[in-house]
Amino acid sequence: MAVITYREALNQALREEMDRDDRVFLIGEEVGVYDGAYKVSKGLLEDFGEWRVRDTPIAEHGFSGMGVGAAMVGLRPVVEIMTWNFAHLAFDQIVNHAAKLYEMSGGQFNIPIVFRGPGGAALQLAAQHSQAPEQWYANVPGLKVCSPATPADAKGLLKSAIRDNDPVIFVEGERLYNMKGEVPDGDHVTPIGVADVARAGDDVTIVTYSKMVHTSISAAETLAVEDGIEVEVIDLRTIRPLDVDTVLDSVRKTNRVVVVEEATPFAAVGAQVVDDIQREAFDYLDAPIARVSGLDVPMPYARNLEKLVFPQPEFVVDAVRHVCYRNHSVVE
Amino acid sequence: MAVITYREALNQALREEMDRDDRVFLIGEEVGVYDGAYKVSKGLLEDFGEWRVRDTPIAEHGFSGMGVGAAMVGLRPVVEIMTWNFAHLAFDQIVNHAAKLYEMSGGQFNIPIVFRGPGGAALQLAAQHSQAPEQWYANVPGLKVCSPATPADAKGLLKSAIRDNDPVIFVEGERLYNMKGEVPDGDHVTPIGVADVARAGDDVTIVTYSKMVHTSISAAETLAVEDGIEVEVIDLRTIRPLDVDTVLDSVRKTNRVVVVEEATPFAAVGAQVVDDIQREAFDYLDAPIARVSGLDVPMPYARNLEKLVFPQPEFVVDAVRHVCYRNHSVVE
Amino acid sequence: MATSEREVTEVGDENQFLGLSDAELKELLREMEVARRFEEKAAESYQMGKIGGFCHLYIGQEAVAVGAISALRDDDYMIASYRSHAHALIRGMDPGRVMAELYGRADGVSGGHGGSMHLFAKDLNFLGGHGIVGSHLPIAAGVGYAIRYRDGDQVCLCTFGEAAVNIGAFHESFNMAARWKLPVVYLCENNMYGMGTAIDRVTAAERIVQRACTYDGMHSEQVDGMDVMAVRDAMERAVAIARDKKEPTFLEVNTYRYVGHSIADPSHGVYRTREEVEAERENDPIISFRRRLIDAGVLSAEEYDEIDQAAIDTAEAAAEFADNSPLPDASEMYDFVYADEYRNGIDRRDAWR
Amino acid sequence: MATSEREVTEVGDENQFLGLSDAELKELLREMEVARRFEEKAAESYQMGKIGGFCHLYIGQEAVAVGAISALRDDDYMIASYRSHAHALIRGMDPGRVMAELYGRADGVSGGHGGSMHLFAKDLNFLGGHGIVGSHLPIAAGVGYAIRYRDGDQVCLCTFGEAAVNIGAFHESFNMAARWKLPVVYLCENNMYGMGTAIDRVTAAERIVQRACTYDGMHSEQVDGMDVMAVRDAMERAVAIARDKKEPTFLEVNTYRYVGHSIADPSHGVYRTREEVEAERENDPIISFRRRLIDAGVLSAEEYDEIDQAAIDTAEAAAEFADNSPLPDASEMYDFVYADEYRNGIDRRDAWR
Ligand SMILES: Cc1ncc(C[n+]2csc(CCOP(=O)(O)OP(=O)(O)O)c2C)c(N)n1
Ligand SMILES: Cc1ncc(C[n+]2csc(CCOP(=O)(O)OP(=O)(O)O)c2C)c(N)n1
Ligand SMILES: [Mg+2]
Ligand SMILES: [Mg+2]
Repeated sequence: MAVITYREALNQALREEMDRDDRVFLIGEEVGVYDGAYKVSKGLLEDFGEWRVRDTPIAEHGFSGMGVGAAMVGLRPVVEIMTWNFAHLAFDQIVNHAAKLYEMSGGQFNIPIVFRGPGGAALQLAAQHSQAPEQWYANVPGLKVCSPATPADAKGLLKSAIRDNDPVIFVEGERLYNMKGEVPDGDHVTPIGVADVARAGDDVTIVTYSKMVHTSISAAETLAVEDGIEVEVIDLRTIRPLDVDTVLDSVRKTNRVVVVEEATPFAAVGAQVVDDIQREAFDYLDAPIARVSGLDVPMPYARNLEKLVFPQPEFVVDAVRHVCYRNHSVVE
Repeated sequence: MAVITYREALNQALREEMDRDDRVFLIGEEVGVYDGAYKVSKGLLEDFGEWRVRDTPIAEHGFSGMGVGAAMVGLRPVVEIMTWNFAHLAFDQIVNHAAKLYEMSGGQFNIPIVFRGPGGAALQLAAQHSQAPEQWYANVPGLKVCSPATPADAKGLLKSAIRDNDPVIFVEGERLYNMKGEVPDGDHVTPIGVADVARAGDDVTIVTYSKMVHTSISAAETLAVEDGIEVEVIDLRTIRPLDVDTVLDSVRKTNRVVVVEEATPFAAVGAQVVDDIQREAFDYLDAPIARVSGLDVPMPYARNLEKLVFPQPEFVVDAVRHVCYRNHSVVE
Repeated sequence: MATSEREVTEVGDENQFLGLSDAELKELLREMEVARRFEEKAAESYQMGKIGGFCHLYIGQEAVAVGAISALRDDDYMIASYRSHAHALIRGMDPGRVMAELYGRADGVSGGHGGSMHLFAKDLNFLGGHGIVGSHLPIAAGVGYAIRYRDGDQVCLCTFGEAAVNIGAFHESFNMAARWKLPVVYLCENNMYGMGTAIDRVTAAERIVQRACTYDGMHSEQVDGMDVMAVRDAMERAVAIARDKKEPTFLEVNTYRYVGHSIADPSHGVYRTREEVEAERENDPIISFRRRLIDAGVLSAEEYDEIDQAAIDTAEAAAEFADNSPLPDASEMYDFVYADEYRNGIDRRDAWR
Repeated sequence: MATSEREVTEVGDENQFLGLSDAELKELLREMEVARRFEEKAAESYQMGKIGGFCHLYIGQEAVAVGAISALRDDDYMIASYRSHAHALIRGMDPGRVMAELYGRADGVSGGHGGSMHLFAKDLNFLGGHGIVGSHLPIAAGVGYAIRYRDGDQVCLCTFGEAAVNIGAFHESFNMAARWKLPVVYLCENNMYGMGTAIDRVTAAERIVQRACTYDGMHSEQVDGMDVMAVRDAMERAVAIARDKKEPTFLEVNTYRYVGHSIADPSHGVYRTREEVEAERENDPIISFRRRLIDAGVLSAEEYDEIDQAAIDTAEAAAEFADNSPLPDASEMYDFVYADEYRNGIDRRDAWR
């Protein structure tokens, strides 16, 4: 098992899938000559040539739509969205077209496409460049949504996404690209729709994904030491389809839940997780489910404000204590 | 009190606000010469002239952005989105710009703008023309979201939205335009952020909005007659800010809740309502909260399929029986 | 500057039939007739409540689709807007199955899931039937990209209304198609109105074809869309450019719709006068082509009547087929949401219903 | 065809200073100097970790903003992209407050909420600082619309990079601005690259200015952006057209950035060579304008040194001011989300934290 970065893991997934299947190609801004704005596509242009690694003009709607068109006639495009904030411009192609063509054509045209790029906050990029998009896309039937937290899952899920015959929204994390971790050798594939127990514990369940998995694990460690609370951290990995069963198994054991995500809270993925749990495990809950989300504001630029908006381990620690009815530092 | 249609109520609101404040103008496709695709702006071009009632090219991103620009320098645009399905093309202007400029400018530029048009399904318009958008926009801090169910609220809320100093997403209903109802005379204003108890009852609370208010009331009447269950129907009217207190007051009385909306379920507004209720009224709940939503599919065209996707009163009846643990017709 | 903008095409008298055989010419007329009679029948069925939703008729524009599609090879691709019943028929879809789609029936070309705006036929390389103005233009570019990716010599025909020339997707598509030399024919059916808006009221361009000038490598031509021969002629040139040179062409084809934007809309009133519509009807593309064929001795009046009657019969039979087709089965509700497994059950959240 | 496309502007020798007074000319030079020195200081502060996020410098492009903004009236509007520190300074924002914004401090022009990409000053009609490529072009059209709505005679200047000419918003804005005769000057700062992409690699147009040809009523001109006088000259024409005729103009201004796309990016390497950057540096707009002023006897070498030293001092003082400014207070977290009441408490859902 090699230890590589999340970025390298994505690069390997792209390269291996492009090697394996010559219908797979990458299209987006700066993916070629520049090796990707975040260097995820490093070296691919050189090895695969410009038809398979296509630098585009700044035209998110246009090149996303080209991806949809190519997918309709049998190619398997990977569309790099430099950051998900720019995908607002392609919302129509993703939601009105990629997601709906299979249905509208009565099952004739499935759309095997991946839209991928970093989502959420990086560091001090301010309101227009710090948005988490997964809740919008996960609302849309026809799309699948993945958001891996580790290099192993980054590689394994991206390979699955590329092989999947449906459109997949693939949300990476700029703050994760440099993260290192073990990645199994060989053709490592993580199935879509299966959550992972990232940390086992009996007292409280944290349901989370992406960057917040690490925030949650760090909170869990604090809680183990300071409070003797053993937290089970469920990394959803895939948001749609949501692996409710893995979540429920944990909740039935712990009876207490905190949902952690960096998105703004209103009608975010966390709200759906709460809904699923209360519906299917109502009698197992010993306390209301708590949510830790990004604050309900457009992301401010200033460092100190950003830190308050973006969930920190301390906030998660507080929330866990809260659902355990322990003293905690914040007054309700 | 005059009895007028929802369409006429909107027309009155526009006309009265344009009369009252010469900074208010209407811009969008077909709003002028054609009187609006759904005739909401009937007669306004004639009375206010082309600078205040502007027919645009098909360019949702562009004319929405023009609205934002005009709002930055002191006008108060009402942007008609012919149907909310086309606003996917303007998602960037609404989410990245209208919603965020006040924050990004440190409070210098607020954006007094209304984006309005019909949302959700009409009749057999198929997948691209039948989408409910409110859950996406309600996730975005900086936006307010209204969705009136009656002519009175259509008028009252649109007037409030136009007078509001923040961007307001105003979701009407094509299926509601012909609906008639009493509208108070004079300067009738409905405040943003205040829900309405559309029907009083002690046994179960239905939380809903827009078209589904009528579906829910119709279900409530069936339940009163057939089951002796008295349902309280809360019409949210505004989705963001959500009037949680009115919801909680009802829930603390009834202890049973069904949330009804036409949107697809995953991370929709209903999920947020569930989250708020379970957090703030956990100990009052005698049963898991049930949700009735649009089915989790892109809307099919065929009449019979559409009817199964779009919530019908019978589905709501079943759901209420379900939370009352009465026999109901659907097996789990 | 854009490559070679040609002026309005006029097919010279010497070669007014472009070397087509009599049979081929009659086939074009037949296709126009079928398209017309089909739409008339659809209007009737709509009024009877058998068709739901929007229904955009093509009456008046038949020469465009017939002239253009007849220049394609079987393995070429095409993609269209919501106003595309005729395109579907001409491309070869069964009229009964197209009508069944309008009726929302199981035998519809999209299984009743798409409806009037969303006709698809994978076996004919017919990629829809799209409802968002302008958004299928990038999709067409993607098809062109795929053709070049595979080193194919196919062409992709993309038809759309003139109101689409002011939307961003138009610009993004044209730039990429021209820059990467994609074999796409972008055919704008300029019927002068987008719903109730006359195109010049919202367009800063005297001629639509002028939109090509900013894209180096985009060929362009303005064509009389009431003359099926002119359309066919221009289309042949555009197809040759795409197939041989891998370069895109923008065709502005001038036409007119005799009916309202959709069946629910009046054909005239606020945005255009009855007189205008009546004057335009004088140029009926079917009548004029019929006349030309008769004048040239290609067609007899009797033959025409046969063609017409056959078209009427086809439309009637299509409606009857649609009427007899069952509604889609509710059990297939979730079948076309995902092609692959959806772990955990797509219907799980809906199941308690 | 678009109205009056002019060829590259060259200001004739006879009137090389456009009738500006010595004081005015020195002011232009001073502004360029301040812009340059400010950016150099910002780069230093960024390396020291005092500035976060992205930080896009303007070094090399100073003649563009100075030439253009100097032609505006105080009550005109302007709006820019994320690369706009210089624009903010030249328009009159206090350098200390601009630097404080980059530092994310309470005294920043946007209260520390916007950062380097989002500078705003309502009192200067400076409408930002925008981060989404192309999306501020429709906003500028809306400002032009508001001007005409009120029958004003202001102008709106909208600056953006050349990579924005391929996005849909560009097309939609240009069409509407031209069709409705909106008094907007669309000024494209063509520095040849959008991040690491040479513009010609992704653009089907030999010259960017050619993009205007499709919009009747859109004036256009290509301008040497390394010559502040040429920019000023062209801008005066464009402003006059906007103010008097209410018509928009598209200016392609050719320039170059000497540094990387943002501070974190290398100035050369994969997408351009060191030699290219060095050759371009030979045309430094500040050095050449200084030389011209000295040659013409408008400026002495000593005066220049004073201007330069003052610019350095300004930048230093700005950094010191920023350093001493407090962080924004956490209590204002929810202050700039809604201007009006948010019933029920915007912080309610976050409150238990
Ligand atoms: C992006 C978008 N905006 C608005 C609409 C509503 N709409 C449907 S058709 C139409 C007019 C289109 O006119 P044109 O492109 O000329 O085609 P025609 O109907 O004349 O064939 C409009 C505005 C839409 N479908 N998509
Ligand atoms: C819609 C959108 N896509 C991508 C980006 C990422 N991005 C930021 S700047 C930039 C290059 C812009 O180049 P140009 O317009 O030439 O301006 P310059 O940076 O040269 O001043 C890109 C791709 C963005 N901000 N917005
Ligand atoms: Mg038209
Ligand atoms: Mg540039």
